[in-house]
Amino acid sequence: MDLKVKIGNVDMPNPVGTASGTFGFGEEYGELFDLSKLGAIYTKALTPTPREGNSVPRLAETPSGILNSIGLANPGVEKFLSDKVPFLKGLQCSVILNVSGSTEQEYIEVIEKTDHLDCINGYEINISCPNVKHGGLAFGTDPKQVENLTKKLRRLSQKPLIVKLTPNVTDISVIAKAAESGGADSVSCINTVRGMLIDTKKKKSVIPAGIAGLSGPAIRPIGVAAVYTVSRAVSVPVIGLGGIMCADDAIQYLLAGASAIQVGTGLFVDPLLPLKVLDGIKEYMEENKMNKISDFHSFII
Amino acid sequence: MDLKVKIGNVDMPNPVGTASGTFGFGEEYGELFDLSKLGAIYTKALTPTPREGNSVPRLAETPSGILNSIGLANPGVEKFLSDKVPFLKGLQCSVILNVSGSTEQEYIEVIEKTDHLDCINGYEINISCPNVKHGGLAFGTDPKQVENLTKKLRRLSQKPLIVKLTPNVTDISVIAKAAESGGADSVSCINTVRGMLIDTKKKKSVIPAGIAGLSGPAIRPIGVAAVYTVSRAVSVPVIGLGGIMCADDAIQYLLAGASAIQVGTGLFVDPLLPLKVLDGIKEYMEENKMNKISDFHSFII
Amino acid sequence: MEQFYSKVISLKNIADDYYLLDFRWNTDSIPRPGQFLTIRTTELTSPLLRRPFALSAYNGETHMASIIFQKVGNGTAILAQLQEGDILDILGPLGNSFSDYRISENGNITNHVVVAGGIGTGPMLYLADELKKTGKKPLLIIGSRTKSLVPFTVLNKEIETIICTDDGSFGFKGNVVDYLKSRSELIKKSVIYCCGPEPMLKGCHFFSVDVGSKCYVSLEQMMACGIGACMGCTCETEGKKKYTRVCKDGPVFESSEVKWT
Amino acid sequence: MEQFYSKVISLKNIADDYYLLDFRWNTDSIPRPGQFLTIRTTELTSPLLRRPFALSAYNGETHMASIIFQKVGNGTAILAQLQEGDILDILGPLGNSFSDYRISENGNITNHVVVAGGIGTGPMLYLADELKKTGKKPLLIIGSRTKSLVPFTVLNKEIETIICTDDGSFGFKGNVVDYLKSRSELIKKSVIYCCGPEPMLKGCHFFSVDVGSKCYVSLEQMMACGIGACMGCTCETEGKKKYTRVCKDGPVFESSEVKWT
Ligand SMILES: Cc1cc2nc3c(=O)[nH]c(=O)nc-3n(C[C@H](O)[C@H](O)[C@H](O)COP(=O)(O)OP(=O)(O)OC[C@H]3O[C@@H](n4cnc5c(N)ncnc54)[C@H](O)[C@@H]3O)c2cc1C
Ligand SMILES: Cc1cc2nc3c(=O)[nH]c(=O)nc-3n(C[C@H](O)[C@H](O)[C@H](O)COP(=O)(O)OP(=O)(O)OC[C@H]3O[C@@H](n4cnc5c(N)ncnc54)[C@H](O)[C@@H]3O)c2cc1C
Ligand SMILES: Cc1cc2nc3c(=O)[nH]c(=O)nc-3n(C[C@H](O)[C@H](O)[C@H](O)COP(=O)(O)O)c2cc1C
Ligand SMILES: Cc1cc2nc3c(=O)[nH]c(=O)nc-3n(C[C@H](O)[C@H](O)[C@H](O)COP(=O)(O)O)c2cc1C
Ligand code: FES
Ligand code: FES
Repeated sequence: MDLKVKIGNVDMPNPVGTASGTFGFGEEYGELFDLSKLGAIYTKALTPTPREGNSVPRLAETPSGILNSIGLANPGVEKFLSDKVPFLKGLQCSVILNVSGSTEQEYIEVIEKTDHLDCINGYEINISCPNVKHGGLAFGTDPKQVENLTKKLRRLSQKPLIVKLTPNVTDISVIAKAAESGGADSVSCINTVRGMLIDTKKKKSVIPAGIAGLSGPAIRPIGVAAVYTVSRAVSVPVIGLGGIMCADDAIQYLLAGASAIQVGTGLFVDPLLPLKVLDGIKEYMEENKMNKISDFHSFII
Repeated sequence: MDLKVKIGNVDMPNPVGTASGTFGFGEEYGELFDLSKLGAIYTKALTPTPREGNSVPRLAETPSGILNSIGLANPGVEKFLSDKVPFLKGLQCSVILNVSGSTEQEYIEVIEKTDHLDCINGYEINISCPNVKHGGLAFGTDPKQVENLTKKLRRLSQKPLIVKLTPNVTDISVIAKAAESGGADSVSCINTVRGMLIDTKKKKSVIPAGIAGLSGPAIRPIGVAAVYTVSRAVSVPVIGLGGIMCADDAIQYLLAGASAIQVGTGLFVDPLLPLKVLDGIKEYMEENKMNKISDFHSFII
Repeated sequence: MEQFYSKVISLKNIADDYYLLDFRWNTDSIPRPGQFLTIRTTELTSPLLRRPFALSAYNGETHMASIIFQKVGNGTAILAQLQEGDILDILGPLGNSFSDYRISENGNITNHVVVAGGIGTGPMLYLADELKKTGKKPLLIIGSRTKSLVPFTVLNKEIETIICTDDGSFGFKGNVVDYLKSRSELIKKSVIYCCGPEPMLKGCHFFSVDVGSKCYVSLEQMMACGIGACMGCTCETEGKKKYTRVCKDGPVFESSEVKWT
Repeated sequence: MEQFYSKVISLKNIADDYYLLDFRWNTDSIPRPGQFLTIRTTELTSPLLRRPFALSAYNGETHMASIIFQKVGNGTAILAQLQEGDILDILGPLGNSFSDYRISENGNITNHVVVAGGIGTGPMLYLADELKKTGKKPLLIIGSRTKSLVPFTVLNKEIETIICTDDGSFGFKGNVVDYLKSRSELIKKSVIYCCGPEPMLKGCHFFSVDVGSKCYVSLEQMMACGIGACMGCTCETEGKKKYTRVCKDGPVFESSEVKWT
């Protein structure tokens, strides 16, 4: 059985990754399990300068989901290079750096300052974060901007470029195609869904920033539909995520057309979930006599 | 305490309604409780000719949500007039006819053939159903089409015109504004969210039509965010729905800016929910010394 | 039909993963064999929808009612953990019943064959009991994969009962349709009623066509409202209306009305 | 820190809505006072997140551990229904502890004032016990709204304990800060440790500033990962880093580090 997944010029050992923002830069979960068993880790978003993020509370629970408004809190490139890279250097799995910014220039800067690192195996371009005022979601909803940004970043690096899509658009396949024609090696979807929780006692949004990002099992059907739509619109590999809580959920994504998947919110509920998902995928492939991940894509859903 | 809500030229006795498609034309739930206690019922979508709807299964359960793909199954105008109107004539609450079609002409036809009925107190224009191939969602995502359709329908009737919005767009406030400038008296949101569930044993979508509509508590944060956004963009009253399962949920919608709410999927879980929601709203208003529904809109969320 | 609350009187495990749940029927409308109810399994939002179950017994004097359910997923797993005294949130009785057809169309017939398979056993026990009480001669045929799935303890000894197991571990070896065929001479003078998995229903239907008996089947479909309002639970039927609601127009249909695929 | 499974040894209702849960600590790293664990309350998806609770006792010989929790919502309602033998899914020990500060910064001090309020009681019982065992003189001050909320049965008689109730139904009438003020002469020579609602922590902090004592507080914040990865649980601190993670950099902070608002 061959579990490898090729994204751009990189072979991930298996299709199971951990979603950006839910896994830090790997150190914390590294205390709980052997990260070399993963296909890839997708880091917390990185911006050129440190960001403190939004005010608290940044989290709230909703039916089968959570809202978050972290606001891209991250150490910035410099501290990333000094504090996080030494740890990442020791890892066996692919490391995909999630890149964010308020301007095109910021995305460019992150890539320019990190492209030399061997321990970074690729970039996930976060054009879809609902939790920052400038940039983020704005980039992600206009196909022209998506294509332009992707083109500019494409010139800077040979490493795989994965464009991360938001579900908060009229037609996600249009954005996916724009990323593809800009030169993306892959697209990942979905980022969080715009959502809001109001504290009726305080008569205020629970999360001070107001609208936040919904993730977790509540949005899994939205993610699967997005992957189904996108994988029929582009020919680059699609990475699926959103609400994966067990192997069966991940298999839904693969059958819908994903070549790889990411576990996000599910980690908070079951920190060893990525390993369980990987085992479950292997078992399923055995039972169904599948030899490679692309075998998932041969069914008429 | 004044619970009345004015939508166009109609006074609804209170803000609690039942969502289109979950309540038929009222007869069935009428066996369980006294419909005159409701503010309004929103009927199943009506099209000029009968529709059988989609093939089965039409329903599936997802985490804290359900997917449906009913496909606008309805008796058509003629049978509506003969079979349903006699029942509706006897009702005290407002009756809002949910109108659907594959072409503009079909929407027009439904209104022309029903506008003379005293027992119809208004129209909810369903431009946002994800479960039909033509029309439906297509109308709902293009602001120009929304404005044009609303204008055409506006000429046909003095009754309140409520345009029902889909969350499956990049910016729901643009569509809401288009409806408003087309002459809508109100907008309701949200309709179901595009979602999909795959049966990994059969390697097929559980629902044969593929992508279906997600509703229930899973989408409540999406609905509240939509109402919050829309009510800040338009000056007509907004009707909020999506995942209301208790009075607190409904109050979230009112605080977010809604003037009225609808209970949909929640009816399936608790058939008497609308009455409980109404009682809960009254209690909340008493505790918070509110005199009228618009008092909900005086807080900075 | 009414929504009402009722305390669990008892919950018994009666076969592998099969449970018998007894409770008081706290509403006036009397539930008939084939009718069902829906139960809300949690105050939380997952599992979300109410779960439908057919009545397996009803005693008009004591107002005691029962369902038999199989633990198959999250909703029934919650029910399987109920304790005596826990509160059930019930909506019912829903749908039509075998009795409607029995009385209106087959009042004079004496021989009635009642066929049950898997989770379809509950309503057929009730129907067999009712037939017996009204002086008819029911023959109850229960099909199971294997002996450990047969709910022996809830069977009424006064009713002629045939057990069929696929693996021959008890009673007749083979499925219920095999059994029907083995006794077609007798059965063709009877009315047939069935509840169980779709292939079984289909087999019974075509058997009934062959022998020329009337046949009634109880269908299952994913349900949301359970009362006819949402159009979610349709089945394909022959005739002018392509789709019919299982929850309201059924769940019991004359087998020739159903479009078998 | 490790994820492990453990059976419920016992669950007792110890005051209005307060429960004591005992279980075996099936991992090697020893939990210290102030550290916490998270529990998954259901296999289903609602409530979704693991729930954090501080350890209220740990016995290194028997490997028995305890938490004290208050039933406030859906997650704790599920925990309150646990039966002996049910399996707990635990992640811990998490965060830092009061002991870290006690040892590194206050090793020589004899008098320690341990202040608990509401659901903050658990970790402070554990801290008082530890202080006692290491030969220090802990004074435990517990604040409650009313007498029925005081967990008398779990109090250690060998530890000097003051109960404060807001309504005066037991012990000192007033809140814990009122009590501290009433005995400021004594307390200013002590180190103060607190866990409880934010206004209480703030009051203790400003009291400590007034009398010139060191003060340590355990904070609460909504948590997702509980291990420092998601940046969801930050609190505002003084100094260069505006936000600090409560789950990893805390939950215990020197009170002067915290930005009190
Ligand atoms: C009219 C009718 C009568 C029934 N009578 C009985 C009975 O007497 N005894 C018995 O054991 N079972 C009966 N069933 C089936 C029973 O409803 C399902 O087994 C049960 O709902 C499964 O719930 P779950 O959460 O345990 O499993 P899940 O894992 O959620 O579902 C397993 C399967 O059960 C079915 N199901 C789930 N939810 C529903 C729903 N809301 N409506 C319909 N089907 C659903 C679906 O086919 C699903 O794939 C009946 C079903 C219907 C429609
Ligand atoms: C470090 C720490 C230690 C704690 N120790 C204890 C303890 O020893 N005893 C005790 O009774 N309680 C303790 N709590 C509080 C406890 O975690 C909450 O009361 C519990 O999570 C409520 O869950 P619920 O589902 O019953 O209530 P819900 O209705 O879901 O929530 C009620 C409130 O509990 C808090 N809460 C809910 N989920 C979380 C979460 N994932 N992370 C943090 N807070 C949450 C929120 O403030 C929420 O508003 C501690 C919290 C933290 C952060
Ligand atoms: C706490 C949190 C922080 C996140 N931060 C980021 C981020 O920095 N960059 C990014 O691209 N996505 C971020 N996301 C989105 C996730 O990577 C993922 O797309 C989304 O949560 C859906 O997947 P899930 O349901 O499995 O969590 C974050 C999500 C959560 C819950
Ligand atoms: C079974 C079902 C049928 C529906 N049919 C219609 C319809 O005919 N017309 C319409 O505008 N919306 C229809 N809807 C959408 C609901 O009216 C509502 O917008 C949506 O379900 C969100 O609300 P809820 O979460 O409270 O159900 C339907 C929803 C369901 C679940
Ligand atoms: S379940 Fe709603 S019509 Fe049958
Ligand atoms: S809860 Fe994730 S960093 Fe603290």
